[in-house]
Amino acid sequence: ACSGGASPSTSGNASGGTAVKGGTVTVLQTTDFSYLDPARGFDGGVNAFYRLVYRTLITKAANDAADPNAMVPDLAEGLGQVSADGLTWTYKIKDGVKFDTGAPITAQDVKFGISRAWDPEIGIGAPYLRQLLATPATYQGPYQSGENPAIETPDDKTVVFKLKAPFPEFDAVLSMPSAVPFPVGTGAGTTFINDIVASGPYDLDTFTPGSTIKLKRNPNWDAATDTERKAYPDAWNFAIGIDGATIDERLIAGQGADVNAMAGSVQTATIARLQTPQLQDRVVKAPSTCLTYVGLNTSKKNLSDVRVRQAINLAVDKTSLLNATGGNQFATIASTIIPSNVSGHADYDLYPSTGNTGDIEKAKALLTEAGLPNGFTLTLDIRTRPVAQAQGEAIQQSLKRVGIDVKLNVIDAATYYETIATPSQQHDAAITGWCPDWASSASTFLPPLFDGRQITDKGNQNLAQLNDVTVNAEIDRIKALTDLAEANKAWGELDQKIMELAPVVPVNVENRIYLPGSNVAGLVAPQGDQDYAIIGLKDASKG
Amino acid sequence: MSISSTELEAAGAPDTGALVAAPDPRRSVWHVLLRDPSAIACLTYIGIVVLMALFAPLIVRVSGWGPYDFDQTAIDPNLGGIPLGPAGGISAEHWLGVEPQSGRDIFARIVYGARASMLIAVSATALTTVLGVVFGLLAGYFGGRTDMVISRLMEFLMAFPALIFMIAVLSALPADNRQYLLVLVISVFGWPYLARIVRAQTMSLKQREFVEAALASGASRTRLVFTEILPNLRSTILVMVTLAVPGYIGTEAGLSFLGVGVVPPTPSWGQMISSSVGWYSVVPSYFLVPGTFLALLVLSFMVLGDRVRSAVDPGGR
Amino acid sequence: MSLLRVNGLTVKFGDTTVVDGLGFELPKGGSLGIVGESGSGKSMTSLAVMDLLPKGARRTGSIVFDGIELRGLPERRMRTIRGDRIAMIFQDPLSSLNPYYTVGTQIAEAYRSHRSGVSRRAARRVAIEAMERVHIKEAGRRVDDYPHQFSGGMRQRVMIAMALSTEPELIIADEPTTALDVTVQAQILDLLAEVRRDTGAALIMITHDLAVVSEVADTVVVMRYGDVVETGTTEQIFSDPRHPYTQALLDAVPRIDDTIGDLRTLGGHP
Amino acid sequence: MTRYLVHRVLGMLFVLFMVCLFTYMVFFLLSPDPAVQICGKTCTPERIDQIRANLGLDDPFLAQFLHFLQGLFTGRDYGAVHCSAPCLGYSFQSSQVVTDMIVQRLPVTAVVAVGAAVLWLLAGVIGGLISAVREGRFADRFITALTLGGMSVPNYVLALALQYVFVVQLQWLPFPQAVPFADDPAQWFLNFILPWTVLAVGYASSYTRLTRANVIDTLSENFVRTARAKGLRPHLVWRRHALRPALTPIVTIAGMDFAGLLGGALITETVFGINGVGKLAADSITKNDQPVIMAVTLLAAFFVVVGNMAVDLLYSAIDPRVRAGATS
Amino acid sequence: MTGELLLSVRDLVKQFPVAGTAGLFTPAKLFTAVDGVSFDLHAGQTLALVGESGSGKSTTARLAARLLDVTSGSIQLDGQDVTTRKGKDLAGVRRTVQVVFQDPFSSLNPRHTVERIVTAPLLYQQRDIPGGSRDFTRSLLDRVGLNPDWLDRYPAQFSGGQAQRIGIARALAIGPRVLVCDEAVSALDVSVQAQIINLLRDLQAEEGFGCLFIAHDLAVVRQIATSVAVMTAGKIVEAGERDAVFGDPKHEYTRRLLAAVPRIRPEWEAARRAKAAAR
Ligand SMILES: Nc1ncnc2c1ncn2[C@@H]1O[C@H](COP(=O)(O)OP(=O)(O)OP(=O)(O)O)[C@@H](O)[C@H]1O
Ligand SMILES: Nc1ncnc2c1ncn2[C@@H]1O[C@H](COP(=O)(O)OP(=O)(O)OP(=O)(O)O)[C@@H](O)[C@H]1O
Ligand SMILES: [Mg+2]
Ligand SMILES: [Mg+2]
Ligand code: NI
Repeated sequence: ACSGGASPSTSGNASGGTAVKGGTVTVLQTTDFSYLDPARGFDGGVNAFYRLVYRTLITKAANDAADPNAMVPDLAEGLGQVSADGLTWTYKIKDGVKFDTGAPITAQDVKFGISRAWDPEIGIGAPYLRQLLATPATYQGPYQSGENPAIETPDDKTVVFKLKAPFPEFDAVLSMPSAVPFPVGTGAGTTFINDIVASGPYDLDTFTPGSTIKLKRNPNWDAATDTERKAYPDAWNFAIGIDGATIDERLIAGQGADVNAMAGSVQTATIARLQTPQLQDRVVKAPSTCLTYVGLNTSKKNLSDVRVRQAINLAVDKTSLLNATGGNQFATIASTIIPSNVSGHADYDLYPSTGNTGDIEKAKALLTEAGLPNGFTLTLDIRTRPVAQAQGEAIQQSLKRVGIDVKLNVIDAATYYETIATPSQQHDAAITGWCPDWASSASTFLPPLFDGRQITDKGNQNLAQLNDVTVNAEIDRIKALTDLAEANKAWGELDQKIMELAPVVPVNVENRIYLPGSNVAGLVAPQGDQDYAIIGLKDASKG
Repeated sequence: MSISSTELEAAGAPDTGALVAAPDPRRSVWHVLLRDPSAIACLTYIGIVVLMALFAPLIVRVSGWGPYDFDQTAIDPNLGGIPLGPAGGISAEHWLGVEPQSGRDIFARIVYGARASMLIAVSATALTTVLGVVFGLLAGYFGGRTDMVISRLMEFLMAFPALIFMIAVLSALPADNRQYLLVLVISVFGWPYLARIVRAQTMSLKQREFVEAALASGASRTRLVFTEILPNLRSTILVMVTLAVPGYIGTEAGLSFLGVGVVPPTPSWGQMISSSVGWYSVVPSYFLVPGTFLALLVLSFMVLGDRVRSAVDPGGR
Repeated sequence: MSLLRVNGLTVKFGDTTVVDGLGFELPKGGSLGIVGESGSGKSMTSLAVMDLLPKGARRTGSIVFDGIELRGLPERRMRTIRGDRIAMIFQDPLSSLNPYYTVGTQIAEAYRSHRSGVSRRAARRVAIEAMERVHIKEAGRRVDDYPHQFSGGMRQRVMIAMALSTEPELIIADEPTTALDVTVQAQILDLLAEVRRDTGAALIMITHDLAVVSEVADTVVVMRYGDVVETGTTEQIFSDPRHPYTQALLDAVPRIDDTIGDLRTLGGHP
Repeated sequence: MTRYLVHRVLGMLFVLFMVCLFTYMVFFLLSPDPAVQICGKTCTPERIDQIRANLGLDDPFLAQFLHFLQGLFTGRDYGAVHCSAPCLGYSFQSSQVVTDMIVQRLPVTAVVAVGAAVLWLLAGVIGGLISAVREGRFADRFITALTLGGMSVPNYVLALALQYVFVVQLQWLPFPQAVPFADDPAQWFLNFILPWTVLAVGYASSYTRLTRANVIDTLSENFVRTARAKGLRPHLVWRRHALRPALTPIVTIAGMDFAGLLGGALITETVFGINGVGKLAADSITKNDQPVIMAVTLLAAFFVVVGNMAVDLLYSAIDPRVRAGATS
Repeated sequence: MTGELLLSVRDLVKQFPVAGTAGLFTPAKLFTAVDGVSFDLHAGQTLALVGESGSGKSTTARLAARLLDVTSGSIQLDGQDVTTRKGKDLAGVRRTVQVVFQDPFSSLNPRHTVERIVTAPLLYQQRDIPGGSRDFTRSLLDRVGLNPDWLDRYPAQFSGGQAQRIGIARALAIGPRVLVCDEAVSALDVSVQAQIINLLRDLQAEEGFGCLFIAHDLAVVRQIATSVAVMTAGKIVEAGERDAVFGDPKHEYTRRLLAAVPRIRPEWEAARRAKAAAR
């Protein structure tokens, strides 16, 4: 149940005022963007940046749209035309869309840009295109293998995609960064590491890795062709490498040009300082689409017993975990797998307890039933990040109450995901999180985490190693549904079925708490992430 | 014809007893230290910390909260989990306040943290000292090829950017026995600094005639090194040790700050500081308490080192 | 008229008295020898005259130099006397010369600090002249050498040249030859005598070598445990010592031309 | 002299080679498969194999090490990317040639190091001199207490404290911002004041103590007594005769410390968000970007070794005794 | 000579490499510190080596005591060639030859008690200590004229002359037959010097060891030596009975050395003697 949190639409309040054209918005951030090349990067942070400089055939609706989860045409004139067998998708490109070079964006450019995803070194970004398109396994990207046979360009304006199997949500796949078009022949090797070819409203001005990225307007972007991007500011300045606490200090102080600054979510410690009315006015609280959960490795001795997993679900003190995460402003306790603002969410709680502090009696009973009245020892993998450690300690404390002795295994943040995604190195349990690639359905939420047939030796996302025939069958069934609403309802039901097997402990859904500068307008984040394309300054002459 | 001793006394011969006042080298350091108020203050503080570390479980029983016990009633879930009450939740129940987000008792964690911090610093110092003294002695005394090899090794180790390397290695290694790894890594990179000094001292001691005298007395080289030269390095080693301990306490804290220190939930002072830096403006006491304990400990060792140095070598430095 | 008169000079380190009510007198152009065994306070006496006592030392008593009472003289005025009117030569010439500067610089420095408006070049000429006066060959070239490039005897010559560059009225030599070989010692003593003949400077020679004193001094002060045990003309001290200590000391000196026999010691179990 | 030089250079090369070998070995053994990292979140075994072959990661250890060494002198190719000599490797995390990454950041680190070195040398030498000539008096005690404090406070604590006081509370200094010198020299300078100070405090403390000890030692040297006996003014005695010899060992250590800093001031750069080599190292460590960590380690070792040698040569230039010994 | 031949040294040469002269491919230049020195030492005899500083006296003494390896030449101890012995084989030499060093403080380990210092040769040579360590030390201290109760003291608690006596006690602990005294009295005051010289003379009379006495002070040498060898620049330029050398120096250098010695005017001396005798 969404016990602690308000419903998503009301909590996703926007920063007040309306944006005008002009000025420079500064974004303060701690870490550098992963890659400027959209074929490589696809994390939440860089996706928001890509939206300023790149366009794709389809894109997610603007954050201030009626349905911000929806998929809308961007370079394409409309959503995809699917063939009856569901294997061929056809798109028409709008007139007047150009690269920053002034060259029009053609079907060949779309094909070329997408084909880059097959290059073994470049195409390390979003995987869906590679998984879905009927491209031969030997294809090595445009630089090595030339044309991609799965994409056809009958004319300059038409792109046709051939799929291996039907995928009703193919439009969403084309909204991924790896679908960005590039002029044919560009971007080999490391070219786009330090440079870009812009198709969006902004173009790279200066770039100092690890330090600054400045964007200026792309004169060849025509607002008339773009319904989703407002592109209010004349320039963007991304200041990188600033300590998180310093960012918060600057935003709170709001000195000089910092009134035009914004940043990612504030630090936990900062929340207590945001209680003044002036600051409260600026705060934007945005529940994310990401679930923090504990994966219980069902292939391990004690955890293979569903009663033990249920007992753990009952015993965990989600309130102390919530506090360890940052308290109820910073997160919302989760009882389901699909977070509330991802389409398909259904409300239920199979393992309730008073105050969400855990039901020790029931848990003990289940453990006794499972033949473990004195508990057992469990190794929990955690990242070196402070939050993860705090969460691990909270789990350790709460499971101690039912006799389960939790050993914390700290793994370096850099190798954490790799380690737990390798079944041979994975321990009993792990704290991790999952965000859907698109929030318009749960198809990127449940299948990657619980499809038993996707368990691999390396890069395994099914941490629970759950391989349940009925779950697998249900996944196949829902994926084939072409009616999105129907599918979403089915995902919600599947969510509950999976939780009956208790392969994971849903912990909480983090909120993002943004504190934009007082002159920044248009910050709306219904799914947690910011949409730079609709942000601007209230007064362009300030700062 | 010689002058009688009475005449000598008449001429004002000093009583031979006056010479007895010359210090007994074994006791003088203690004597000097125990007469120095600042040294006593430092020793007292160090003593308290050591006692805290030794009797942590007993102390915690008295104070009522264990270092790992969560106390949800002491924190405010609405404000990011900051401690309830003024000054970081300092109260009769939680003597030094509580940790934000978990409500763990800071006093208990300080007491247990002293364990980890002291253990690491002291064992690293012990290990470095053994390595440094043995290698320094060998290089300094035998010279030639032995010196060449050891000096190259030291140069090699000192050329490493120790911090970068330590972090890289520690973060890549499994965290299971982090404490031992910390000690090992710190020592491996730390001993050359002591060895260099021991080597130089040995080289100059080697020139002293008593070494030649021992040789002429028929001492073997090993005995010579360990029974004639080593005792003369005592004051150097003593000073180095008192200066090494705060250094390693700092190193441990720094490594913990950078996220490669002791593994949770074990507290160490460095770990406590590192987790509190983000809160310094919101819950200052959370940051100040371990910070003060640490800075005072380091300061105490430094001052003590200083005093020891002037006690063993009243002439200069 | 006396050039230097010391009266009731006492030097204390805390509670220990190292020079105790010492007094002596030295006429212009005269030479005084201070003898006594190690630790008897000879060096402290000379440093007390120069106001160069180490930290922690306190002096009382009176020191009158050419009619000026040196005790209580402000440091600024003392500086004008030090090195200019009274110059000092120390025992160990290597450690007494700064290894980082050429000998020329160091000699010139002494000169320039007392003669205002002297150009570097002029001071250098003075340094070369001073070096020539102490018989350093090729002084013009060696003036740019560093102390370690000289032998022990040469270094002591440099020290003397430094002392002479300002033509002082009084030279205090604190064991100037102890670190040197007998042959070199003889040369240096000759040189000192020569210099005094030329400039008429008075000399205080501090040493524990009685034979050296007998060759150099007109008057001798014998010290023991910070006290003067006997003062007299050289002839009187050596031919007719009054105090038993002086007698014992003279007995203990091994002589190159004396009969062989038991050396007289100062007796007793040391 | 030539023999000495040749010996030194050979020794230096040997140490650098050992550092290379050891670092490479450690990271070779500890490192998780770089190919997996390159391959990203979603990856197939075939792609991993392909990347391994492309980057020469499937060669045995020795071959890889030789390639690395060779790259240092002749450059090498990583797939389609060329890395010209001296090639320090290819970052798998950011797909950049490491040499470029370092070249970009080294000037920043140099600015940090030079500024801090100037500060700490000035403060250390002046403080030490004052402390020494006023030994036991109030000024000495005060300075000694300061230095002990300066050495006891961890620099990250100091950094945060100074930032809180001077930037947040008093607003005397702006929040650090990456401004190129050419754009706004004043702002550029203000940005560096805190990092310089924080870095300098620790060093200045130990330099003060060192200078003090050395000056006290030289003050008791006979030649200082000689200088005083010449009637020199006290400031001349202290400056020329006491300080100069006392500085020789300090120059030696300063050279090494400065060289060490060129390898990056990890904590300070991280806390103040200065985009230098130290921050690069810290970032690479959190990203487990082995080639970059390795390159930074090597670079730092290189600076230390070269600095060491430079100091040795400098030493013979500033100490006439050594000078004569070396040239004869 | 009076007693049996103990030590016989022939054509001793010692060369040291000169620092900083080594070329890249050429070895360092060699400096010959001792250049063809020969002498014999008999029991009961005191052979003095004199000469200016740096003439190679100490080096000769160290070679003779086998503390340094020779470059060439031979050393015979008790008729046995010990020139090239090394390590354990040197035990015989250590048992026969003992050394008293110049600086009394530098030659005593400041961290050891008198007892430990004095019994060190026995300890190192793994010999039994006759009558137990404490009693043995007491008797030894008594022999060199020190208070036997001081055996638990440290060197810093003694004066120079006392410390030098401890050094002598140590050398005597194993009853050596050759005693090498390298400037054993140079660091001492005249009065103390006289005591030590007397002590050495007395001990030699009792025990009959041969003594190689190094000094640069000719006056001291004249008091103690039976024969004298004058060294300059690594060579012995003149050797012979004491009175022969002092009374009728043959070599130019010896004459220069003698002439340079400062003297108290003989007439003053005579006057003093006369007065003293009268008292
Ligand atoms: N800094 C000091 N503190 C305390 N006592 C000192 C200090 N310097 C010298 N003394 C003492 O003062 C006494 C006289 O010393 P001084 O140097 O004058 O003797 P000296 O006659 O010159 O002896 P030497 O022949 O060895 O040079 C000695 O007993 C010495 O121990
Ligand atoms: N280990 C060594 N290495 C190089 N040269 C040495 C060494 N030992 C002695 N020498 C040189 O050999 C020469 C003779 O030295 P030695 O010590 O025997 O002289 P000495 O006659 O004892 O002089 P002094 O009277 O000063 O003690 C000197 O020039 C000295 O510099
Ligand atoms: Mg003296
Ligand atoms: Mg000698
Ligand atoms: Ni809900």
